[in-house]
Formats: sequence, structure tokens, C-alpha cells
Amino acid sequence: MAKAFGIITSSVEHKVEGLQDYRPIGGFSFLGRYRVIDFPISNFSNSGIINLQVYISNKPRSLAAHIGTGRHYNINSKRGSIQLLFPTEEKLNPIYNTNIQAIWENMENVSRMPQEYVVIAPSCMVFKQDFDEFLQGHVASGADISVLYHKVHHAKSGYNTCHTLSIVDGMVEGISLNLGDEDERNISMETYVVKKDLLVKLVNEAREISSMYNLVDIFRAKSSELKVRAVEHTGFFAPITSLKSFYDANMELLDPAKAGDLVTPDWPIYTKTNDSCPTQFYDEAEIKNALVANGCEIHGTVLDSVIGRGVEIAEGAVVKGCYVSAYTKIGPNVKLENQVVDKYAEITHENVITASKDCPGYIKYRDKL
Amino acid sequence: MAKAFGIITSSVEHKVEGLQDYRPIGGFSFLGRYRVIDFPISNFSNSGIINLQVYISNKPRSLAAHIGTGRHYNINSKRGSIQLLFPTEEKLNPIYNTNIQAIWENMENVSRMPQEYVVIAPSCMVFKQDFDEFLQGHVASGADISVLYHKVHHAKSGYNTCHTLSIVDGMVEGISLNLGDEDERNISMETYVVKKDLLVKLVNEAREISSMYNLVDIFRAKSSELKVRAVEHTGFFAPITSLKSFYDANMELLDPAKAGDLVTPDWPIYTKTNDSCPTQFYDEAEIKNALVANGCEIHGTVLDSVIGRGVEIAEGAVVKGCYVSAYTKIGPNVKLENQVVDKYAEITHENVITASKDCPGYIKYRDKL
Amino acid sequence: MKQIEMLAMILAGGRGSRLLDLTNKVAKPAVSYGGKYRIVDFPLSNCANSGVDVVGVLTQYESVLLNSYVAKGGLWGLDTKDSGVFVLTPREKADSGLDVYRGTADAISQNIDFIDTYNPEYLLVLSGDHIYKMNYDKMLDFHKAQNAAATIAVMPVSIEEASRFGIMITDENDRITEFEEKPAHPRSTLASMGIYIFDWQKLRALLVKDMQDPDSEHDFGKTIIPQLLANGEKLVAFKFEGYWKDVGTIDSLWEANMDLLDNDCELNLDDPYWKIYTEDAVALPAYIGPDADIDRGYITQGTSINGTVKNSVIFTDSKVGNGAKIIDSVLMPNVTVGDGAVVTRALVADGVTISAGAVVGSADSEHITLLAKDV
Amino acid sequence: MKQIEMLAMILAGGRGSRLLDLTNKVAKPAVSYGGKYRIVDFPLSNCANSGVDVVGVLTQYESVLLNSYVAKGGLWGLDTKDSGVFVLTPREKADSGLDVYRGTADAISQNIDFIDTYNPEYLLVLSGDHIYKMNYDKMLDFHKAQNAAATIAVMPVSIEEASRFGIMITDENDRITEFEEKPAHPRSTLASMGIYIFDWQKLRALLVKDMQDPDSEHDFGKTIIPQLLANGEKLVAFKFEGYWKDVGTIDSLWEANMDLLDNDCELNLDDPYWKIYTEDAVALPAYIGPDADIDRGYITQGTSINGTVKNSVIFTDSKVGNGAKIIDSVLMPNVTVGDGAVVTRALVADGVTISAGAVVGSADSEHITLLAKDV
Repeated sequence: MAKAFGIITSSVEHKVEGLQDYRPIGGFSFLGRYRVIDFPISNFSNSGIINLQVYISNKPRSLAAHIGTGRHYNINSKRGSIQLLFPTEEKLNPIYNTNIQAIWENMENVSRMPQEYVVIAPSCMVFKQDFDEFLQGHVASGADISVLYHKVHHAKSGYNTCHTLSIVDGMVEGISLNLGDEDERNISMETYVVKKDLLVKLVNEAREISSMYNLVDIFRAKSSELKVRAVEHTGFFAPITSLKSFYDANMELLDPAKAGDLVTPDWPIYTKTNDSCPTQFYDEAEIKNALVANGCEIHGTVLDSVIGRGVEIAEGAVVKGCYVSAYTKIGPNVKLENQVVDKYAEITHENVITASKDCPGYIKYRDKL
Repeated sequence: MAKAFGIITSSVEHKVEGLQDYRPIGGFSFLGRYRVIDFPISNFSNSGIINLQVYISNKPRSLAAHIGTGRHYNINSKRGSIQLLFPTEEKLNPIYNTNIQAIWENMENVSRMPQEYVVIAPSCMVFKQDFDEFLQGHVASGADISVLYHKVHHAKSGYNTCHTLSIVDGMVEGISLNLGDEDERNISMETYVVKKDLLVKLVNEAREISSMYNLVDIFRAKSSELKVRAVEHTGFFAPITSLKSFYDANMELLDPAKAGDLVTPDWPIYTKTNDSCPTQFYDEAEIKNALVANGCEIHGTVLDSVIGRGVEIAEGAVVKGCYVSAYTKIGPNVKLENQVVDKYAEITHENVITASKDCPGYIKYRDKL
Repeated sequence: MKQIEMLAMILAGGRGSRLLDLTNKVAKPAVSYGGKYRIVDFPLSNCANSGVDVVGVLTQYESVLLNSYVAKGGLWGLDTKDSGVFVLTPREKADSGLDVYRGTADAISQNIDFIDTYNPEYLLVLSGDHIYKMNYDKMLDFHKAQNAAATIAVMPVSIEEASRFGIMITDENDRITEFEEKPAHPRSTLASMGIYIFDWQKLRALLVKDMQDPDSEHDFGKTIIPQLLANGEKLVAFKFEGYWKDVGTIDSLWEANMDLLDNDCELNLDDPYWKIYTEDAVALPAYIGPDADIDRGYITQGTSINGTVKNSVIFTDSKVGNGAKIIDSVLMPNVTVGDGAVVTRALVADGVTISAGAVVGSADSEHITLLAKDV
Repeated sequence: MKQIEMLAMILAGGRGSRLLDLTNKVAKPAVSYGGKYRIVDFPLSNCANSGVDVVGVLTQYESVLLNSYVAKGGLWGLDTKDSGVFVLTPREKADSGLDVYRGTADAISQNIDFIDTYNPEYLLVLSGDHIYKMNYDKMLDFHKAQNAAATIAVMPVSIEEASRFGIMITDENDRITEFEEKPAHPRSTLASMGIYIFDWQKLRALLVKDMQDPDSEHDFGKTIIPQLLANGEKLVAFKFEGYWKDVGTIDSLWEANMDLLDNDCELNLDDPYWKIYTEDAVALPAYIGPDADIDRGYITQGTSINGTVKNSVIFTDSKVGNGAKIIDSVLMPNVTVGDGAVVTRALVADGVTISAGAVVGSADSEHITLLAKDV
């Protein structure tokens, strides 16, 4: 049995325009066939941490159905477990919808876990990390908390609901919201190792201080009395905290080197299969620089785009720089540029919908245009 | 593919004291090793109706974990499906928490089902019924709706949130709340067959009339213009609509003839296994007229009781006429009579807790006495 | 054990030697097909979709991969309490030594004990190496309505092809009056598809007798069906219309793959109500590079296309290098085609690497080129 | 395929002929034990709990029930993407006919192709007929720390018993210096439990050679271990403490069941962190009637007790009639004991019916009475 269990937080503190109206961030489609939460769950599974608690704050249906019993994440259904934890109290005001509150409402489930440590990861960030290595390093270090961070070089133009860490000699000296005042920042990956008992203590203390506290707030409040160790993460890192960051992350992964670094044979990213057949590319189709999931029918032109499962693109349609979610229909001669198209949308009448790469458009779930 | 899919309603209109504070009625423990919802789900599975929608109105965690992907209900996980549907809107007042509202919020999921008919069953009633036979009879009859009912002989002293049907020539002429004014009544089993399209229409109409309408209300409102056929059910029938009815149903099933009629080899009732070992009865134990689930350690006396999984009953303890839920500990020399003991309770200090059979006591979840 | 109505047995023991090097390491039913499937996915998915929940798979020859594969019943949803896919190989018994299966009927006979544990009313006998979609539940309805001892699925073939098949001669009520195995001069064009439903108790009695007969060929077509007819039992023909292909040769396997490129292919693998299930690859979506040129392709996830793909089927994890050309060809899983290589009218076996600039196959060959080794 | 660290192979081919009529229809590992389990649940659950996710089960003799049973990998949670329980029976191959397994080592040798598809670093070899709980992951840690070619689990036995076992002579660092198979005059009391971890590549090389040797007995104890020692490889002994029982005879199977009635039995089946998984019965909880009298009993669900049960183990779906007495006995699944019958010091096989008033076994018999037919 691993020394730790895992908690995947619900990421309620981040707001993504459009997509999040229909499901929590963890339930977003990603790279055409995954959901964002597949990344943290696969990280846990591949690390041998197979007792997980997934906190779902709202609109649980699709995420709950996607995760199921966790068998497709290669988690033994007898000795492993994925518990889905829902809010037990109705929140009259969304400010009370914090990850501290979520854990507190389910504290009994946390307390009764037999493992000494807990690894906490957010449901909204895409990266690859061996959590067992992270855990072992923490245990060896003697720190109270370890937190994963990523050095970024353009924090002015992104990462806007993320936190930055000021780090001295590998220890966290300060945590603050990214205000976009500097480009070079250590972005907190909201990924922690902590002893279960300390987590329970901190959650209880946070509740004493403020009902609006999230985990990051209590860690910040306690960072002077606790030894908080910072661990640098390298490789692909994408927090999905805005529509733009969602779009950029997918476009960046059109680079085979980057995608091949994130999803490797020895670190598989698992997802729920849909039993779609292969994709059919017809005579008139033209496709360049694209990732295309299964079950599509492509008659038109696809450039620099990610295409989800079961998408139909008719003759004469041009899809450029888009993220097209599953089961979308793009009609004849429609032109889309730099759009994020949500599931089941049907675009048949509007001829041209364009936006800039800096501010991609969003086409709603089941919308008919 | 069966001609019908199934809907299991959340039974929010019934209120059970105590037990329901911690989980919906479908999630109640029953007969020591089942949950109430195992009965409707097994009825569907055994009838070959394997596309189910289960509406869960609140406190979904334990019920969602129990149902999982439905594999243990013998439902093929590829061609069958159990969708768990949660409320998508926050209810500021519980009066809005109706089964019409639940279906309406998920109407898209209802509309897209490919089957022509839907069989609707409540999550809170225990009985055995071949739903395929019920469906075939409905199709042959030409009626708009078929409803299952049970003739009872003591409606004055029970069935208090149930509805009664007045039936003329096999057709429903009136539906009213059971007011306990007569003993002989046809109690509605809240189990219906209806065409999917008619259900959708009725739900939309119900929403027009009143936000407080439940399915039964719209069926009542429409019973003059629609042909509503009544189908009698015989055999064991227990609506779990009060603590007393929960208690009585379990006590009644201590009769092997009745239990053997409800759970038969050709109509198995499936549940999620817990991998408990057999029960150990020690030298000093005395057990008469009891159903004892696995994983218990029995040192004391058990009379006329149902004992759930993993219960410990110490030396000198006497448990008589009780429903003891899983993982309860009964300490030395404790005497319990006519009690419903909720899960994980530990009764070690109080020596004697008794009640009458007519008004059984309730000992809270995780209570320490 | 709950009695089940119909149990299926898939005959998957064939050596498939006409598939040459493709079946050196895997049994024929495990051969890859259609971008992401294996041949045996078709009968197994048909069973799952028809509500046939218990399936025995009879294997014999080099079946380690096939055994491991079909044992994962969950791939087809056949892993619930009362369902399962069971691999049945020849066994040593208390009263006899270890025998190979002596024929299709003998394979069933040797597993009577397995079938008896489920005590089915009907037995469905299938072949493990045909590509088709069929609702066996409808066939069972027909069998019951006809009150037959056995029902044989048949399909119309051309009179030229008819002498390659077992041919049924039927009366106006679909009752089979005569059966001819590969007749030189066929008197009907209704060919047996090798799909049978039997009344289990009747078949069981016949099999028990057949096992003892030293002169029997222990074969359904040659022994059991003629015997049933001779006994005066009612045998009926269930007519099937739709796509059906025996992929017994390299040419026919290639053709069956090419059929998928046809817009109007009757074998619609995209039907949400009759999905064909298979093992899911842990792989990225198909990557189509900036210089790729795709002109009709049936391409699955995990692939990476940087060259030209013309009228071809590309299976899981195969890679096409820059400037490479894949024309009228099938790349089975995990094939790597080096930069500038040209593959024409070829079927490239699993895992083969084609080096940069190599040329494989030709546009005017009589038969399809099978490439089973690195070049 | 993802490489796995350690793959397990369970040797489950034994005829178990000392279990007499119990193994007429089922192989020994499928024999029932402990109220609701089968013997093979123990190694399989140990694997699942130790994180060993791929398990081959080598069966040979009358294994239809065993095959069907272990193929349901989901019972032990071993049905995820990269895990599985695979039944491996003797197979016909392209280059050889159908052979039975010639010995424990040969059973592994004949499945080298299966093991190679997973390319494990370590191979865990287990026996399918022992009752114990063991964390193989800890044994692997020991194996790695010792940097051994093979690790053998051993347990201390009395000097009298020692000549029934393979005995290890070790130095102060647990290195095995000598191995004696069933020595007449044992020089150590460390008995091999038949549980081995091998460096797979080293073992593989040895097995390939051993297959060719016509004089070899192809046995781990007799051939492979001595060979490794002769080659100067480092073999170490991993000491196990706890409950372990080879249930090879009716008496020892009865005893192992009786052990469960002991309050302090080391084989704690109630440990939530090391559960033993098995097939769940679709059955009501145990029903204890108004006139029942239970005085020490280990009783599982699906049973119905209306008489006296004294110091006995009652398996799934067994029924004890009014006034019947079950004393110091084991009723295997689905046994029906008629009113007033008396069963003493007996082991009653699956499905047996004892008629009203019958008397089975006696309090002073030397051996336990096995009842395998209706009386």
C-alpha cells in the first residue's frame, strides 16, 4: 500500500468563460480525446497512488460518469478506490464554495484514510509528474509541506487567477496572487504533499479564520510557522484557468515534440474509451498540422486545429486554428478561425466566424448557428 | 435492444425520520446486505431493461458509489448504462425539489434515448416485478399510461405519504393521497409505463401548471383525458416511506417464506459486494430467528433481528427485535429492543434502550451511546 | 447458476494458414482489421449487442495472444456477474488424455461439461474469422417462431461462388430440404455463413453419439447437419442481408479493409447502436503533419502522418515519414514507414519497419504484396 | 505494452488426488474453503493486494470450472487496462504438437512467449493450493536489496516435519548455501513454501536450456534451484512468519477450516487492508431459525440453520434441517442436511444431500469422514 492517498481539488477558484458554464474545469475536453482531469488521475495511477478522493463542486453528472469506478485509469477496483465527493450543504452564496469547505464537509472521509500522507493536486492543470517521487522527496526533506511550482516567463499576460511563490533556498517565503506585474514568476501548481493529520488541522484552522479561505490561503497564512518546501517542475505545464489558456495549451500541443513529452508510453494518460471507429478522410479533404480524434468524417479543410471525436466537417468548410469539441457539425463552406467550439454545436448557416489568436472565440454547447 | 429504458425516481416526496438525514431512501441499508435501490435496479436488469437513469436529489455520495457503473447489477457496461442524474440547479426551497423538476432539468438526456417507451419506478419501494411483462401488457392494451398498484388491507395505519387509486374496470378513475380513512386501499406503486414522448409532453405541461408538481400530480390532473390502466401486483410489497414501514418490512422478511418469495434464484437481487468474511458465532452466542450478514462477530444474544455486515455484538449483550446496520458495535451487557440502529453506531455505555414494536427507536449514524 | 437462454461458442481454432506470415505468431481471429479492431471483435461485439452474455471461445493453435485478448471480457462489456468470455482449450480429463479438437463438432463435444454448467436452451455456434454485423437475438426469434431444431444463417451468393460454400436448398417456408457441401453444380445460391442456432438438448444427444463414432469427421457441415436432416429434424434457413466477409486470404483481408474507404460501405462501423468494441489504445489522436497530404484515408488514433496517404487504411501507432507515399495499402499496427518510402498495393504486417526510400509492392501486381519483415 | 516490474505465474495444474472425490470434477485450486472462498483466491488476492497486476494461471487437469473462475479477473480487481488473470493451458504451436506440461518448470517454459509479451524484470512463481496471506511486494523489496538471482520464501517447521519439505540451509546473511529436497535427515528447519522470485532473464536462459534436456525432470525444486546453486548464483531465503497451510489431504483441508473457528487464528480474514476476494454469492444473509442452536460456528450468507451447529464451518447456500446436528464438521457449498440428521467430524462435499435422520461420521474416527455422495 502506498504511503499516501490522493486528493483532487475542484478548482472552484478559477473561472473559465463559456466552457465552465456546462461542467467543472476537470470535465473539459482536452486534446480531442481526453478530459483535463485525466491528467491528474493518470499521474496518481502511474505513481502507484490508487486511493483517490475527487472533489466535485457542481454539475457533477458528466464528470462522475467519465470517472466511473476508475477501472480505465488502471486502478484496481478492489484495493484501489476513487471516491467522488460532492458538496453536502447547499451554498447560498458561491463565495462559500471553497476547497477548504469541500474537504471540511467530507472530513470524516479524509480522517479515516489509513495512509500517513496525502498528495493534493488540482483538477484544472495539465502536466506530467511522478507523485511518488514528489512524496519520497518530501518525506526525506523533513518539511511540513511541499509544493510544486513552475517557472514561467510571461506571467504578465496569463496565469491570472494563479498564485506566485517567492522562494528562498528552496523554501517558500511568500505566496501571492499573480497580479501580472512581472513576467518571470514561480507559479504555484496547487500540488502539495502534507501529512494527513496536518491537513486536517489546517482545514480546521482555516474554518476558524474565514469561510472564504481556500487551501492556498491557509498555506499562505501559515507559511511563516511551517516549513513549506518548493519543488520545481519542468516540462509541459498548462493551468486551464481561462478560455485563452485552454486554447493556448491545445495549440501548443500541436507540436509533436511537446505532445510526445506530455503523453509517453511509460507514462500513459488514461481516458474513457468511446468505442468510436477510425476517422474517415474523404477525397476532397485537406488536413495540415492537426490532431484528429476518432469517429470523424472530414470532407473539408482542417489547418492548425484539434478535432474531437465524432466531428463532421463538410465539403468546402475551412477550420483553422480551432479547438473543435466532440460531435460538432461544421456545414458546407463554413469558415471558422481561432474558435473554441463546444460539444454538439452545429454551424451550418453562419458562413464566417473569426477571431484573433489572442482572444479566441467561443461557440456554445449545443448551439446552432 | 429493449423497447424501453428505465427511470428510477428519487422519491423526494417521502420523508423517513432519522435514516434519511444521511442518505436518500434508495441508499438505505435493507435486509442486512442490500440497499433499497438494489430492488428496482435488479428488477430492471432481470427484465432486460438495461439503460437506466437514476435521479438522485441530494446527498449523492454513498448512493453514487454504491451504484457505480452498474456492473454488479449484471448490466453490460458497453451496451447497457446507468446514468446518475443530479440536480443541476440549486433549490432555495425544498418544495421545488420534485421528480418533475429533476426530469425537466435533465430533459435532454430523456429526449435523446432511442427507446420508444420508458418504465418509471421509485427508488423507495421494495418488491419484485417483471418490468418487461408490465411493458408488453401495456403495449398490448393500447392505454396511454399503465400504473402498478397493490391492494393493501391496513391503509389506516400506514402508507401515509402514498397515493391511492380508484379503479373501475381496470382503469384509474382517480388518484388521491392516502388519508388513512379506510383500511382497504389500492396503493399506487409509483411505477409506470408510458411512451417517452408522452412523458416529455406531460413533464412540460406539469411545469406550466405548478413548480411543486410531482409525476403523480400530473398523472392525476390528466387522468380524465388519458387512458390510465391499473395493473395489480401481488407478492411482497413494502414502500419505505417512514421509519416504521422500514422497520416492519425488515421484520416481516424474517419469515423465510416471504424472504424466499422476494429473493429467488431466477430473480436475483444484486448488490455491491463488500468482500467480508463469513460471520463468526462464538461459544456464548445465542441466536434465534435472525438474518445475519457476513463479517460479524457475535458473542451475545440476537433474537428476532436483522444484523448488517461487520457488526460486533459483545458478550452479554441482548439484541431483540432490532434492525442493526453495518459496522455497529454493541458493547457488553447492552440491551436493545425494537431499535433501528444506523451505521457505525457504538453503543457501549447505555445499558438498556427499548421501544415498542409500534414505534421503533432510532439510533443515529455514528452515534456513540 | 441462473439458467441462460442462449450460450455462444466461437470456433476460433483455425490455423488460418492462407494468411501466411500474419498467422505465424497470432491465431487468425486475433489478426488486426479496420484500423483498430481484431477480427474476433466482430462476433464478440455482435454477441454483446445481441444480449448473448456468455461466450466460449474455442482455441487451439498458437493462441497466447488470442487467449489473453478475449479473456478481457470487459472490452465487450461481457464481464458482469452472469456474463463472461471463456477461453476453452483442449483439456486433460479424469477419464481421458489430452486430445486436440478433431473437428468443429468435436470442439463443442469436448466442452459439453462447460455448456452444461449454464444449461442453456439454445446454443449459438459462430466462426471467429468473419467480418459482419448481425443481431443473433433476431435470429433466435426466428428459430423460436419456426420451432426448429436448428437454424442456419444463409446469404445469397452468385452462382459462380456457390461451389465454394455449403449450399442450402429450401422450401417456400425457409425449411431446409437438402444441404450440399461445396457442390460442383450448385442447385441454390443460399450459402451457409457458418452461424448456427441449435436446440441444445437435441444437439447434445447427437454430439455424445458422434464422439464415439471413429469414422466421423466431427464437423458441423459434414456430419452434424446431414445427420439432423437424415433424422427428419426441422432445419430452417435464416436469410441475412448486409456486409459479410470471410477474410481467409491476404487479398480478401486487404479488400475488406479497402471496403471501409467506400462512402457507402454497408459495414457501417459508426453506428452508435451497434458499436464494434475493441481494446482501446492509450494514444494521442491521429497527428497529421504540416506537409501531409491525405487523399482518402481511414486513419485511427496514435498514428502520425507526415507524408502522402492515398486510399489507404492506417492502423494504431503507425507512422508515415516525410515524403513517404502510402497508396492503396494497409498499414497494420505499429508500422513505421521511413521518409520517402513508397508502399503500393501492399498489406504491411504489425510492427514492420520500412526504411527510408524503400519501395514496397506495385500498382499492377496480381496479388496484394504482404510485407511481414523489415525492409 | 507498458513494461511491468513483476509478473506472477500460479502453478495450478495439480491433480490433487489425495483430496479424493473432491477433485473428481474440479482442480485442486478450485476446491472450496473457509465458508465462501476457493483455495486459489488466496494467491490471487495476495497478488492483487501486493500490486502484482498480471497473473498467469497454469492449469492442465480438468480445469473447466477453474478456468472459468479465474478468468473473471474482476473478482480480484485484476481487470484494469494493464492487468489481468490469464489462464494458460498447454497449446499447439507452429513448431510443436500439443504437449502436456512435463513439470513445474516446463509449465513456465512453455509460456515464455506469454511472459515475454510483458517483459517483466522479475517473475514470481506461486503454488495454487496453499492458504496464507503474504505481501509479495515486501518479498520483492528483499530480493532487490539482496541483489539475488532468486529468492525463496521459507518458513520454520518442526524437525519432524522437515523431511516432508524442500529444506534450505542458509548462512548468516540468509544466503542459501544448500538445498535438500525432502531430506531423510534434515540439517535445517527452513522449509520452502514453493514461492519464488526470479530475475526473469536469468531464469529464462536456464529454462530454454532445460527444455532441451531429455533427462531433466523440469521441476523447480529438483532441477532449477540446484542448477542455479551449481552455477554459483546468489539465492536467498525470505523468512515468512504467519499462517500457512498446504491443504493437500482431506484431514488437512478439514483442519484448515477448523482453524478459522479459533478466536486467535493467525489467518485473520477480517483484515480490511488485506481482504481475500472471491465470487460474491447472490444470496440472502444467513438465516438462523427460531429453534437453531449455534455453539461456535463460521457461517456465511445464503445459509439456513434450523438445527444445531457446533464447532463447524457452513458454506454458502447450505441448509441445516430442524433438529439436525452438525458437530466438528465442514459443510461445503449447497449441502442440504435433512431434519434430525447427525454429522460428526466430517467434510461434506459440494451439493451433497443428507437425508433426514441419516448419521455421517463419528467422533472417534482416526481420519475425517469425506462424504461426496448423497446419503
